Amino acid sequence: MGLLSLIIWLPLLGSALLALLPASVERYAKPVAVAIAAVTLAVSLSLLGQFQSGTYDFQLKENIAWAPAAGIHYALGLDGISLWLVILTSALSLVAMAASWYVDTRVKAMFSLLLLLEAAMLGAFLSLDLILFFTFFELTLIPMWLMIMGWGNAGRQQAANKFITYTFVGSIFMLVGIVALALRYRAVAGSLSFSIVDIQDTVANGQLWTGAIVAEGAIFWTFALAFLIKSPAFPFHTWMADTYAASPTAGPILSSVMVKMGTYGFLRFALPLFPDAVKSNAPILMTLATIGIVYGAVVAAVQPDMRRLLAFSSLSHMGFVLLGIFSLTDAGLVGGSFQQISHGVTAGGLFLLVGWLIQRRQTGELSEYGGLKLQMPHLATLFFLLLLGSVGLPSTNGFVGEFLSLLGAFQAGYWGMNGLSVGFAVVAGFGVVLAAVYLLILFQKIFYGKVENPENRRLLDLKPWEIAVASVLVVITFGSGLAPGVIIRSMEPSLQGAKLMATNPAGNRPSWKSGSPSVVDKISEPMAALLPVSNPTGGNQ
Amino acid sequence: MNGALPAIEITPSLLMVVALAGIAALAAVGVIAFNNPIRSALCLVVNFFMLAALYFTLNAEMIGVTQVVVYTGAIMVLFLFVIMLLNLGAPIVKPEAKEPQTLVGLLLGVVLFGVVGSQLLPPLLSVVKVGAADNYGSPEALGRTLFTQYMFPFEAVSILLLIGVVGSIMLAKRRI
Amino acid sequence: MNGVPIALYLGLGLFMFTIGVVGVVIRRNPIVIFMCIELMLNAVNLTFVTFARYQMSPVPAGGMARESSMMAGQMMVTFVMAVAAAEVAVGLGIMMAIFRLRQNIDVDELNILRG
Amino acid sequence: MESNGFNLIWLVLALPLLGFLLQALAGQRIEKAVGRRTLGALAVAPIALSFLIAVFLTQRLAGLAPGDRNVVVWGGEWIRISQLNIPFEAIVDPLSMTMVLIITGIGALIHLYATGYMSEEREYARFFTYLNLFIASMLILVLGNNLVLLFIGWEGVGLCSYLLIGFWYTDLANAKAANKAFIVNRIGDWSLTLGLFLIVAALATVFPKVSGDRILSFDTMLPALQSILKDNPALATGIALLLFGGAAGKSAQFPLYVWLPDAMAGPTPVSALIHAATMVTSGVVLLNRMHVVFECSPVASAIVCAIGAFTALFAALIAFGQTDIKKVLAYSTVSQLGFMFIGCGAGAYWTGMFHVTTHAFFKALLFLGAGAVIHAMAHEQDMRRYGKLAKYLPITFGTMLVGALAISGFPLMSGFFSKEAILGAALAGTHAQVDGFAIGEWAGLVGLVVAGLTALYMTRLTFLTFLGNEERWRTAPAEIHHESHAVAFGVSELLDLSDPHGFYKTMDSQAEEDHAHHGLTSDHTPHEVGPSMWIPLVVLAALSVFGGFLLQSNGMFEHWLQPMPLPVLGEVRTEPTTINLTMYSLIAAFAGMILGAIFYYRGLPANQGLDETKWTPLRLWQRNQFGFDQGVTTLAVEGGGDLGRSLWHWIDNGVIDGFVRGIALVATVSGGVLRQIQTGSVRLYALVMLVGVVGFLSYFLVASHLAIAVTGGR
Amino acid sequence: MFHFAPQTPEWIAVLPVMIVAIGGILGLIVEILHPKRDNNLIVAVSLATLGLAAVVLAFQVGDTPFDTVYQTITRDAFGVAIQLIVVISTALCVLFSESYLREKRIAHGEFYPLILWSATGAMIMSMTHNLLVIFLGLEILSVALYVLAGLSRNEEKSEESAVKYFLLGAFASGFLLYGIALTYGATGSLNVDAIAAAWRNPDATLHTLLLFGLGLILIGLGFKASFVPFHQWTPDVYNGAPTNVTAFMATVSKVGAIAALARVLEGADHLSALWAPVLSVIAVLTMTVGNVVALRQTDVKRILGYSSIANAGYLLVALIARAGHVNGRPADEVTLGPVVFFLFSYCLATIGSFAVVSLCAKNGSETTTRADLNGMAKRAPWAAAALVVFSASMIGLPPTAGFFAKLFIFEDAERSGWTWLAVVMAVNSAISVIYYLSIALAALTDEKVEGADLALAKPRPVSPTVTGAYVLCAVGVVMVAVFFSPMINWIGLK
Repeated sequence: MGLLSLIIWLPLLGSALLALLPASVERYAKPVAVAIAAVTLAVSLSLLGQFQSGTYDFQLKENIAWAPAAGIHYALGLDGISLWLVILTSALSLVAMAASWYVDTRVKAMFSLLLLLEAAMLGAFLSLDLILFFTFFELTLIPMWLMIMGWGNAGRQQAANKFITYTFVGSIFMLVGIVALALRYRAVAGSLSFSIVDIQDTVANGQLWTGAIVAEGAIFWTFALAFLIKSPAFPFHTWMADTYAASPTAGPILSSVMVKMGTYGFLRFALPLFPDAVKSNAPILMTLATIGIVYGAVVAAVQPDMRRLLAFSSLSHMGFVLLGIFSLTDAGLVGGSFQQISHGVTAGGLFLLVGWLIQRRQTGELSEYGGLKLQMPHLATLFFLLLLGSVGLPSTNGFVGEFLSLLGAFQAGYWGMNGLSVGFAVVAGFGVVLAAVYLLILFQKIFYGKVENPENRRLLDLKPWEIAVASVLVVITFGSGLAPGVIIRSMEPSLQGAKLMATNPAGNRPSWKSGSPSVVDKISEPMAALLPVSNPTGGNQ
Repeated sequence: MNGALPAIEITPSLLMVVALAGIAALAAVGVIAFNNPIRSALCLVVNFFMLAALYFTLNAEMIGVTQVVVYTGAIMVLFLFVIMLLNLGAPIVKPEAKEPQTLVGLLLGVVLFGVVGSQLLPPLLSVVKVGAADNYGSPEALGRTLFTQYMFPFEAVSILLLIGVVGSIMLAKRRI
Repeated sequence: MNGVPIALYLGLGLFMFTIGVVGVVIRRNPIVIFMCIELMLNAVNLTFVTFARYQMSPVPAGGMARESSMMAGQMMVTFVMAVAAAEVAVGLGIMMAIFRLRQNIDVDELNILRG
Repeated sequence: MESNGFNLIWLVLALPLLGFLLQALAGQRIEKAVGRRTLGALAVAPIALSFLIAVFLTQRLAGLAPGDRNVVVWGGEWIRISQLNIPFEAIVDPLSMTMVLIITGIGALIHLYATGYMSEEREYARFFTYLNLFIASMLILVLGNNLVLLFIGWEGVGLCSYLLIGFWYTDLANAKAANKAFIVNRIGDWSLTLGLFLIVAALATVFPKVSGDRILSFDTMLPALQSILKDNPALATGIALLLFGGAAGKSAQFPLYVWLPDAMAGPTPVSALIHAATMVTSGVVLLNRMHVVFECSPVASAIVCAIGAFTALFAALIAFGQTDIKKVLAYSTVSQLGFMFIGCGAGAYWTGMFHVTTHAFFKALLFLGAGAVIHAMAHEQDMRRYGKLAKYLPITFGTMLVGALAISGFPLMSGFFSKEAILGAALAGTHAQVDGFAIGEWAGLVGLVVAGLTALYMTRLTFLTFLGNEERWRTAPAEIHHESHAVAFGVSELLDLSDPHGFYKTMDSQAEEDHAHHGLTSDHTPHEVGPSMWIPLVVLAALSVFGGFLLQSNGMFEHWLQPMPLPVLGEVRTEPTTINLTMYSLIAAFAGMILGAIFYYRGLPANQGLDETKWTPLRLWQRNQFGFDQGVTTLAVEGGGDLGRSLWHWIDNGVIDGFVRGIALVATVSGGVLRQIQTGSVRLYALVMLVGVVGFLSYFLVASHLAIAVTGGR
Repeated sequence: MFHFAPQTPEWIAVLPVMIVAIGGILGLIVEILHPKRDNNLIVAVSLATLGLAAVVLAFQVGDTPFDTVYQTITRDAFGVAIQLIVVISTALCVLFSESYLREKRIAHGEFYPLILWSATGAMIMSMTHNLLVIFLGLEILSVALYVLAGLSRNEEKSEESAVKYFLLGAFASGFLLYGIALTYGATGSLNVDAIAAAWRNPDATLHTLLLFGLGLILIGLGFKASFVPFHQWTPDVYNGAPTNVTAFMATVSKVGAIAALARVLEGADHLSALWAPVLSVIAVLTMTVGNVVALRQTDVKRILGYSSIANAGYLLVALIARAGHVNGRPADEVTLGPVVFFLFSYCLATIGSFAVVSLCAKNGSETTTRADLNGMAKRAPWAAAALVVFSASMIGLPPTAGFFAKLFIFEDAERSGWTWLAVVMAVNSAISVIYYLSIALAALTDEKVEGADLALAKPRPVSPTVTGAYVLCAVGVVMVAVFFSPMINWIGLK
């Protein structure tokens, strides 16, 4: 079993182990789960040592024929795009466990589900086979639903059903698209295959989509719909706020990883597999992203519940990811991918702190709070520091992602859709302003003012271990903001590969299977991406 | 074959068949027309008898005999027995005549008859030649066939009859 | 019997079949409906025997093909009769059972199960 | 450039950062262990040390040939993608070192002052944490060798400003003022970011094959921009205006000035340091840094000039209507910042910096003086409750008088020289123009008027506070706000609840004192402040008197800053040819002072008293900033809130979920319709089957005819 | 005359059927000998004979196909596969029946012989090209089911479902018979293989006869398979019949009908240009009506009834796609593999679902609305988990058998030029998500506290046989997917 399998199966088997544990040893459930998750994290981190940057090819590949007759493989692989998501997932799973530490009921089940979710998400990030990916993609739903139903707050049933219906219906369309894609592949290659390595090879040499513009667009949209709902992007986001508000503490934390499966899906599948559709639909998706950024921010500012507020903030922040990705520029892709990670850390951290607070006070209504800074100074400080990451203050990770995404969006104007994308950058940039608005309102409503509510006067500050956990996230927030190179260096070649797969003309696209002798060398000249391709001399006038 | 109707030679046998068929058809109509189930059943008996006679005109003696024995002798008796047992002799159900369903049903019946009949009957009016040997309906022929070519169906039908027996016992027995 | 067009038998069969179908659709007494079904079966039987007798269809030459063909229709009738017997046994049993439960067998009132 | 010997610049930056970390992580413990004085000393020391190092470095820089005074010090890698390398680098040049000196020098003084001013406050350590962080951020802002690094400092100072304005966060008004400051600044930052993007895009047109290393670093970027923009004034205008948008946000120019007056909610040392001396001038620094762009665009320069002039006038008029001593100074700051932009817009960038420097001296002085007054008057800030304070606060009075004279343009004091230089450049300049219409000259004329107004409202302030004939707080004491101590009402019952995880307090030890000021009472006797507070006042007063003269002599400051890299324009004259500037500005200054003295020598006029019903509508309007701030804020806060709520309700719950519900409804309704035939009736089922049969057979009837017709009956 | 040459039948071909039939007889004997005892011995006998039949069938996999018993019996890969499915499905139904019947207080020993004999009907339908044998098989299957539907004799809905099923079933048999008669008239034979020859004869009257005959046969079999508009009995009967009978009805009966349909259509392949269009319309109607109406249902058995209608539509797509000879696909490429595979996955998931639903029976009564499933996760966590797996399979999610089944049908349809039908099927699958999901989620939802009968809500021990049934089904659904390729190769249909 390879390292990647280990990463997936460790939590999966751990989950089964916990589920099968007799009720009499329930008290060991938490430590056992944490130990498993910690080992998983350690293994994930060990990937950093194994990882070779400088290539867009998959590494540590595993491939077992699962159903050869149907062209389905148990195929795993790691590249710069997934590397950090894997680490993020395993790290945030531990954070989610920290957030669930105060769960008293059905502890075993809760932590078993947490591990299951972790395994599913890791699997989704590591799959190189569409069916395998879809399996893991869907596998996240039931545990999440169960967590909401079993440990959620008021309105959980409606929220849980909304969550599962929206995300599920979306992904069903993707499944249809996956099958259609495989059938299309069979038509040109002669046998079924769901391996993206196989399929992308025929895309790269132009076999697959030549003369099938409509099919490409249609299949692209089935994927896009699923990913847009997952990410979520405007107008597919309405499940999110309800879900977050009704979830138990761990829900939103893991959910903030889960939403990455949407944007990751675009990077991993949409760009390499549907290049022409991606290019022609990029303005639409960028529009949705931009609307989402501003809309999410505006609506977040008026939310009466802190989890809802952060949910809409996620809508806004994930918009930057989408914007960056579909700018199809190096800066945008790096920015979008970086923003994935940084949103995971900051949003995860904020949800963690909010979760602890809610566990103490049993409510997320902002009107119930106020003046807590005096009462819980450590919480306030940690909250504020993470919030800075979310605001996108330079020197935090949030800035790097948003800045590069916006830069990419701006640059995209030099690539075939003048003006429009500048508009995206301008409007989306305003989202950064609005981020300050709603987040400062959030902070003000919780922490500033006097302690009016007697319930709040009882509260003690965070415990030392809680401070330690949150501090780690704070350190990551600022550390990766000040030294983003560590992350960017390893993800960039893969992103460049994805970009070229999407933007180069057929026949000149890199391929995971047969490589690309010429194109990558040419492009690695640093300024090339800034070049106005369509209009070599004109500025933006 | 779609030209004018071919001239049909009027023979006594034809007249006899027409008469039998006419009675059978009338009896069939009677089955659905009478409100009283007993009358329906009796019409059905008449119809079955006429059919038996028609089988004889087709030289299918064994079938004709079986028809009388099985249908008229067993099945219809069973029907009448049940009708009596359940005391359904009187027309307990409301008459259906005025319901739209009746109208639609009749209409569809006409259409069905029209669709199939219009295609089948006119071209076949001229076919009078019989292709089968005259003794094809003899008990011997049937017996030989049944125990060679149709031995598997013959075995299989035993399961069916077993089901019939066990099933009716189950439905009728007192222990619940 | 020579001289009788096949259409006469087939026409009677079709007519009886149609009457049976119509009866099933328009009658509410399940016993009568069942009798109509028997009417349909008998129409079918008549049709089988008629086809067996007239042998309109071409059959592969040689061997016992023609004989097989003329027996097939009669065999079918035989088995239909057997099946009808079994069906009657079971069908009437079912009707007795529901009558015992409801004292009423108007099929239009059998509508607990709907929607 | 060789960075030899300039690596010390990192120490300048590191010291405040270390101070910050020390205060943040160990401040409270130190305070408990060794007391506030030591903690205060630990806060001041890094800044002072930084200042000393900065002096040393400045000397070394001055020792270089003028053309070499442009040293880049490599720090490390930051953001690097294949097309873009944005490293940590410091630029050491006259501009940055000037600012470093101001920041650390004035900063150290204000830190010192704050040790006294804040001595009675809770959370002493937190205050100095923020303050040290501010110094560090500000240093990053001025030292950063590229716009993105500058942006770290840019937002960093905004953050510190936010934290310090909201320092007394238990009062929600302060928190809201802090929010406003941050958000309005962010609007400016938005513009700055877009300007940056536009620069990157513009650079892409000239760096097709060149290595993308450090293209955003000033030493690489500015020459490149110069070569691009020289021939492309429209692009230059675009970039310039976007950058100016950023500058206007930070430097409180119309219409983004609205945050600055509210920012006075912070402790007074903060107002002095951040909202007068340093942070608010970073817009001017930005313009100086990016002067190439502005020099390529007369139109943008004209707009800068015009906005500067308008802001100067507008704010001066408002300042005249204020009763809160800090608000007067705040609007005065806005107004003076307008002056600086007039200078920059006119193309004489060094004049802007000159005014930045002198303004740092006297405005810091004025704020600190005001702080001393407020400190002495039990946190009362309303000038209508002051009067005759000179008697009680002689040092404060003396130093503030110096400051007032300096800002009013009293001859030979620092403000006189810098203002002179700006107005001279404006009136003489031909750079800022649109279609040959020289906006600079008009701006200069407005500047003269504003100079008069400045003198007027400063005189008003001085008279109302220190002079006059009555001690007005004795007749009109402030309303005392009884802080409602949210004592543990009902809390003890709550404490009985089960607490398996140890979330809650166990004993009733939580009735903590909120921060409460003691109101100003009629028997209050003001006392002069202690040495830690008056020493900075005296130093600054000295600088205010002599600083301008010293820097001006022999054109020292001009020569220090003028050979900024890459001048596009030729030499910019600062002596108008048409009028005798000195005479006019003296007339303006003295007219203002004399008028002020006439109006206010007797004290508070009745129509400006506490009873605001007696105010003239014009004055009320003036005081309310001509309704602008209120209008904008109302629009933004309420309009934004309404927008958000209606979007939420209409789009989220209405349109999107409605759409989904609609689809579900269509499906279930059609399901329901189909269910109608599922009546449970056997006869109906049979009928439906019959329909199917008939349909099926009819199809075969038609199809067979068609098939036979087509195939001829295969 | 009429001395037909004697043949030595290869009885091995009908051995599985005989074993199962004899198993029923043995069960009957046991019941007669010990009428008042519990039925464990009968269950054991039934399972043993079914197991034996399965073993025999397993040994027949991969043999060369042949006809025997005077061409009334055909032994080929398809027939063996279908019989295996029937035997396995019946065994699974038997497995969870006893506990359910006892809970419902209708534990008659005769149930087992009847269900075994009924299964032989389905097996017979799959192993012949002879219309007479098909008809007999159908009647054997049906007559037993009429009885079984009315098994719960004190329940009105059970009796009502029996009456409905019987009347409509016999009605449909009439059409089937008339169709056979007309086909016989046209071909002179009861063998479906004769249809091709008759179609080559240029006599237009015979063509018409043939077409009508074929049409009526399709109607008769379509009734059993629940095609729209011959589907209306399905939800009512499924709802009223005892749950284990419903499970059997939904699976074995449909398997038999589809197998016979496949045989008939195979014989009528040369006419496919005529029947494929109309069947495609029926397929669309069937899928759509089934799925759309299911959305409005609250009773789980009804939902599964409509689901079985929809699945019949999917199967019809597979059958239509097989009419691919006309589209120039090589004949050896066109197998009944997708049909078989779909049937198998459908049977496993359906029986499993009904086994879980059968847990709703309490003390002689049974309500099966979605709300009745609430709390399943607590009472019987494995049942809830299994139901999730079944729902996933019915929806067609990987990695379950259902996904592969649908994938095969899509592929076949696309290759045969029926892409639009595949698209309709995909859309329908997407619609079906909603109600399958609602079932799965209902089982995972906790009971509502208010109004819940706490005594009943207490966990009751679930009989190990029931658990065995649904766990086997669930494992099967997953294992079929995991060992998909070896299985396909073994059965030899792809």
